[in-house]
Order: sequence, then structure tokens, then C-alpha cells
Amino acid sequence: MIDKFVRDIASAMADIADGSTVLLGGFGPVGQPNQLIDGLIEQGARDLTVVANNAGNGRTGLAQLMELGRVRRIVCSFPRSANSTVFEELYRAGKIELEIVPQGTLAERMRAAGAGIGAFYTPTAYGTPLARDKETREIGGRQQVLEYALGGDVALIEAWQADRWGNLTYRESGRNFNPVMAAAARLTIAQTQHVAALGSLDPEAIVTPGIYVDRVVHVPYGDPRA
Amino acid sequence: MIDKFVRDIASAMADIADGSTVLLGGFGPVGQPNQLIDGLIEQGARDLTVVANNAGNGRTGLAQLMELGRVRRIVCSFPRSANSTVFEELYRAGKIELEIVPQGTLAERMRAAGAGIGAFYTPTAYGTPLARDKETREIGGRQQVLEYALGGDVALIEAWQADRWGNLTYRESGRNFNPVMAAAARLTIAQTQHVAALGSLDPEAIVTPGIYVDRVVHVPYGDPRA
Amino acid sequence: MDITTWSRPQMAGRLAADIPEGWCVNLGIGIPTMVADHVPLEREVIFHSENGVLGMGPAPPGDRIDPWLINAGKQHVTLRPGGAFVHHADSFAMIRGGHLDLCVLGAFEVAQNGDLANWATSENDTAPAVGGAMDLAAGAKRVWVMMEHTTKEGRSKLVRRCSYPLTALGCVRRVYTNLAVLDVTADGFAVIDIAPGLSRDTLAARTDAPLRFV
Amino acid sequence: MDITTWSRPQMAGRLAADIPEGWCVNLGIGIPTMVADHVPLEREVIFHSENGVLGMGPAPPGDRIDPWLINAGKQHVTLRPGGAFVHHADSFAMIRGGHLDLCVLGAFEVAQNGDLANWATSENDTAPAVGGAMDLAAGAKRVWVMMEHTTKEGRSKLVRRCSYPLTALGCVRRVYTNLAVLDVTADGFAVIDIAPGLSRDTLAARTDAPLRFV
Repeated sequence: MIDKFVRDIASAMADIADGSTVLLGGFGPVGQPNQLIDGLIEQGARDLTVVANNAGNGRTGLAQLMELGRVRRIVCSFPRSANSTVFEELYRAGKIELEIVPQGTLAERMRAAGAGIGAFYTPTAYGTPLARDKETREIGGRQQVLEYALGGDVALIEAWQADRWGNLTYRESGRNFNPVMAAAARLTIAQTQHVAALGSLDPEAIVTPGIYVDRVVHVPYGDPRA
Repeated sequence: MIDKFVRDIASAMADIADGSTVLLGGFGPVGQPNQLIDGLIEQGARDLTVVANNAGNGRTGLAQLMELGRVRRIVCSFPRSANSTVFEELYRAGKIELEIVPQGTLAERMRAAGAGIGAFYTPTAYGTPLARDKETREIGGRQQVLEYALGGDVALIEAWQADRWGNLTYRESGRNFNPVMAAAARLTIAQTQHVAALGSLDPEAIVTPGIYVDRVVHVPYGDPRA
Repeated sequence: MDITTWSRPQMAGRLAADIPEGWCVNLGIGIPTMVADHVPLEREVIFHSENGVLGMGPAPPGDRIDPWLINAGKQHVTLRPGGAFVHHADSFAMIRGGHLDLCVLGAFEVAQNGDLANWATSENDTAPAVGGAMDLAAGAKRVWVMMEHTTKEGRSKLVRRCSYPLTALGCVRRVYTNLAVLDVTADGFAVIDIAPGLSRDTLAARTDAPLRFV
Repeated sequence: MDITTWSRPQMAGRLAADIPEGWCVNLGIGIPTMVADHVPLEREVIFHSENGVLGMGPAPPGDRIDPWLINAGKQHVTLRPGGAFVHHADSFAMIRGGHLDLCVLGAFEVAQNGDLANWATSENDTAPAVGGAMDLAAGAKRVWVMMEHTTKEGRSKLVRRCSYPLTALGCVRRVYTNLAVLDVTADGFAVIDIAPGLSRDTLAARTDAPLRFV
């Protein structure tokens, strides 16, 4: 019997290696795998490359992971926000590398990794500093920039419902990067608010089929504002 | 009030121009927009390029459109099947052009058109006759073939449910190419088995949001085997 | 000399009046968000938020907040009947694939050729936050900019050539400022509306780029 | 001389025994489809069909056919609890993105370097039907081939070099024939199982490519 549920976060995290590229789901406070990120902090892997939309807020979660010196490099679209002070301090001190990627290109590069596309051409960022030194060509009358697939060793994501095959649903804007990252990583670990019996999820409404999910942990934490 | 429903197939088809590229949804008998294809036959547009998985079966639908001499070129993955005799006769007589595309590359090229990707690199078909004369490069240690976006002037698709904003669901394997084509065409016309009141479709389970759909016709034809 | 100017709500209202029913529209973070409040609910405009919400409705009353439903600015919003949720790659496929009828963005500078600078204030800022700005600017069918006509220091934001790092080349079609509404044409900025009582000369004096009055 | 050979059900059974629980597997059209019948339902293997069905179950009884549920061979199938439907681009993203643990394909020829020819029988056939064969061959984590060891005319289908147009380069990991099971290794075909009573010499005589016995 396939059963992707693991008993606790520590078991889910056990084999994440130093030097891994870790994809972190979520947009704002919604759909963030907060307990898995805490688990990663606990677990101890270092020299990480983190891919996420933001570069952490406050002093918890990703910001804490960075503050502990465990993140060598961050790939994101929006490094600076109201309280991204940890990132800013590290960055100013030259203690963290940064790659800024337009948000759509970031999503598409991960989608490419999940779909077996090595690279693609997009008009986004053409003629801007973010395309500097990148290959370009004109296609269909538009100048386009060559962007490469961005896959992860590990994806940490949050779901609303999960069954033992690893099929996932999300809640409203909690979907965001999570399904894209699930497909883009070699090892995908999901925390889920709810456990669904196999066969109880509508096969027309499963957003991430279990093929993309390796491990699931039940974390019914409730309100994302908490 | 947005209302994408049109009163009949003739109105839906009115402005399809000669020379158009037409994307036809469906895989096997399921999810095929049969009544819209009949409407296209009726409507009279010619010199068409048709993109579909197959090159028609029997003497109806796409096969009939071809037999009437209205299709200049077909782009598909599987031109020959048990009863693809119309295509075979036309092809042998040099009366129709053919571009064979691996099924996944076909889907991905349309997905690219819908997503604003000009071209992409894929390992599929590398080293085979279907990659002859195509640009290749090694990415991530694998030889890959450059494939271009494939968009349509018109997509004809079939849905299970539709609301007046053009939000669509599909039924089981009737989903197939339909959502991909809906996004890849400049004008998307859907026939739907069922009409849903606005707000009655689960926002988590809408497969094709109305942004991709221009016109909807209610065609409750029932069983696809009929 | 004081001049007559449009207030922000007036700018938002002026822009909102130009959005026809049925358009799919993304409103950038900041001032552009105000536009939604000026589109009457009975005129069905489908608002898109890049975090995967299509058919976004107004902010809920405080006691009806749904914590899982936020927009790109991380504010709590609602979903209208007919709305749908998609993931980030699908959401940006809508943007990048040219499916949005309109995107309204704020800007630091708009050049007379339509170049847009709205994400970084210096080439030396090595960690500016781009978010979805470049995707929206390059991908939407139309980009309209909503911004003050001048900086706080009085420098024109409608320029001959952008001095800030670009967001996208030649993408802006129209600009709504507190002083005027201007189309970007092959011949530069064409003024199509001007704040009541404001003279052409005064407008031209406040604008770095040359103006045509049509 | 008559030789002992495995029947097709025996080949399917032999292959099915090598599929562990939990794998996601695509079975090519034709003989490979038989494999599903030899995987007991209690060993959970997730069958994928390229037309967007993941978690496919066996054919339904005639009076329980669901006309909207077909596989890539256009046969009526069922969906197991836990199954899901996706569209064609998402379905092929699973294939091309390396998410299938196994794809079982038929073949015209397999070369000792793993090259596969299974879609066209001549370079001069200008309208061969490729379907999803190239995507599956290039994309799955493992490609196993299930085929007769020789053509009807007795020509070996395990060859030094493919003469037919290729489907993909070096993709085949293992071959199940009516005579043997062979791994494709850096040193060519390695025989890992042989039909009962069949001698190594007889197998070698029926095979164009050189064999190693391990």
C-alpha cells in the first residue's frame, strides 16, 4: 500500500543534504510551509540555495534560516519588503548571494524544470538590467531572452488536503507557487492542513497529483495569520 | 453583463477567415467539438491549417472538411489510424501538407503560445528524423531540440460545463487538448454539454478560466460514442 | 502659482471610466489598486491578481476576512461569483501570453517612446524588488500608467528618455497623471485630457517630454 | 527445431513481477497494455495514460462503460480511487519532466546501445504516426521494451545498430522478449533471464547483437 504520510517533520527532513537547492512555496503568509521551514532549521542542512518569492520577513522562518548563516544564495523576485531586515543586513555585509528573477520568469523556469524543458525564450526583461549578459533572439517579431530551467533538490510546500498517494489540493490563494515547485523538485515534501481518504478527493479537482509528491506531514495549524 | 453564450453555431463561426489556423480539441471521440466542426464545414472557410492530434477518421468531421478540399495543411502527432482513409488519399495525391509533431511537443508548443513563450528546448525527438534541420543545443548534459510556439487564429473545443463568463470544466479524459488550445488561440469557441449559473462552478475546479474563452454554444449532445 | 490638479480618487475615477465591461485587468500594487473602487460592480470587469486570483472582488468587511484569500499586495480581498484560482505559472501564463486586456502600473518615469521605469531607482541598487512588474509590462495587451505628473521635487516623470533602469521597452500606451491624460503615440505624448482650468502652457512647462495637443 | 518460448501473457507476467509498488507507469499501446492485468490490484502501481489519466484501472464490464473515460489506445478504462485527470500539456509534463518511473514500449528494433526504433518502418514513409512515443522514450526515468525476439521472418529485433528511423537515442534499459530478458549495459546486451530450456547458443543464434551472460 502506498502511504506517503510520514509520522513527523523530523523524519520528513532527515536526508536533506548540505548544498541543496530548496524551493519554498507560499506567497505572503498564505500557502507557506512554515512548520517544514522550522523543520529545516532544526535539521541543520547548510550552504543552501533557496528559491522563494521573497527573501524572508521578520526573524522567523526563512529569515531565521538566513540569520543562522545557512543560506548561501537566494533566488527570488522581491527581496525587499517592509521587514526584510535580516536579508538586507546579510546582503549589505556580502554574506548572501542574490539572483533577482521576474516573478513570472521565476514561476516559468520552475515549470520548465518540472516539464522537462531545458530553456525557453520570453520577452520579459528584454532591454532591462535583468537581461544583461543573457542570450536574446527575435522570435515572431519580438526580442526575447533565453531563460534556463530552475529545478530544486527539495521542495517544501503547503497543501489544504492530501491523501496517502500524495494527491493535493490547495485553498484559494494558498495555491500560488506550491504546485509549480512540487513538480520542479526531485524530493517534494508537503505539509497539509487536512488528511483525505484515498478516493475522497474529486479527480477533476486534484491540483497536484501524487506523482509529484514524495512525503506528506499532517500539520493542522489553522489560520495563516496566526 | 458579460455573456459569452451565442445563440447558435452559425453566429459563433461567422468571422472565421480563409487561411486561418484552427486548433481542434479532442482525443479519440472524447472531448471533440463535433458540432463546431460541422459548423466550420457549413461556414465555408478554406485554405485552413488544422492542428489536431489525428488527421480525421471516417468521412465526417475533420475528414469531411479535408475531403471538401478546405484544409491546406495539417499539424498532428498521429496522422494514420484504422480509418484515416480521407487523409491518406489526399496525402498520397499531394493535396494536403503534413507536419508530424511528437504528441508532447505538440501540446507544449501550444502551451508555449498561450503562455507567451516564443520557443523552448526539449530532448524529445533529438537524433530522430523529426528533428532533422532543427536547431539543437546541449543543456544540462542533454542534447535538446529548439521548438517554436504554435498558436491558432481559432480554437474549437468541447467542455462539460460553462458559465456566462466562459469558465469551463471538462469531463474525465474529455479534458485532453481542450484547455491547452483554449489558451493558444486568439479566438476560442467552446461547445458545452451543460450551462452553469455564474458562481455555481467551484473556483478551485475551473480548468479553463473565462479569460481564455470568447464564445460558448450550448450543445447538449450526450454520449460521445453516439 | 497654484494649479488645478486631479486628486488620486479623481485620477482613479477618470481611468476607471475608460475600462469597458468584460476586460480582464491587473491593477499594480499601490495607487493603481484604487481603480477597482471606481468600477461599479454592475459593470463586469474581471480583476486579476498575479498570485493566482481571477475575478477578484473588493476588500471584505473586517469580520468577514478569509485569511487564505489575498491579492498581490497581500491585502485581504474577496472572490466574485465566476472567479477562479490558478497556480503561479498559470497566472503568469495569463499575463505573459497576452491575455490581460489591461494592466495599470505606477511608474517612476515614462518616456515618450513608451519605455517604462517603475522598479528600481538606481543602477547601483543591487537588490531592487521587481516582483511581477516586468512580466506585466511586457505581457499585457495594454499598459496604462497612473502616477503623479512630477516628483515631489517637481521633476517631470514624463521624460524624453528614462534615466532609471527600465522595466520594459515601449510598453506604455497611456498615462493618467494628476494633470493630464496622455496617449503614447509614434510621435510621442499626445494630450487627450487636461485637468480643468489647467493651461496647455502650464502643462507643457511641467513636462520634460514634448507634448502634442489633439 | 522448435524452441521453448514465453507466451505473451508470460512475458507480461514476467515484466509485471519486476514493477514494485508505488511506481508510476505508462504502458504503450499494443502488447505492453497486457502488463496491467498481471499487476495484482493490491500492489498499488499508478498507471498513466498520456491523454491525461493518472491512476487508470482495468477495463470496465460492458454494462458499466463510462464513455468519457478512455486510455491512449482509445479503449474504455476505469479510474482507481486516488486517480486524477489532467490536460495534455500537464500529462506530457509528467512524461517529459522525468516523473514516470517506467514506460513499457513495443519496438521494431532495439540496438545494443539502447537506441530505440518503434514508430516508423522506413525512412521513406513520410506520414508515420509518432503519437507520444518520442516523448515517452526520451522522458521516462526507465524505458523497458516488450517485444518478440525476432520478426515473423526470423530476423533479430535486438540489433547492433537500428536500421529503422529512431524514436530516441540510448533510452532502453531492459528488453523483455519471448526468449529472454536482457539489460542494456555499457557493454551491450546482458542476458538476465532466459526462457526455460532454451540454450545460450540457441538464444545467441537468434540474436543479431552480441550477448553477455551474467
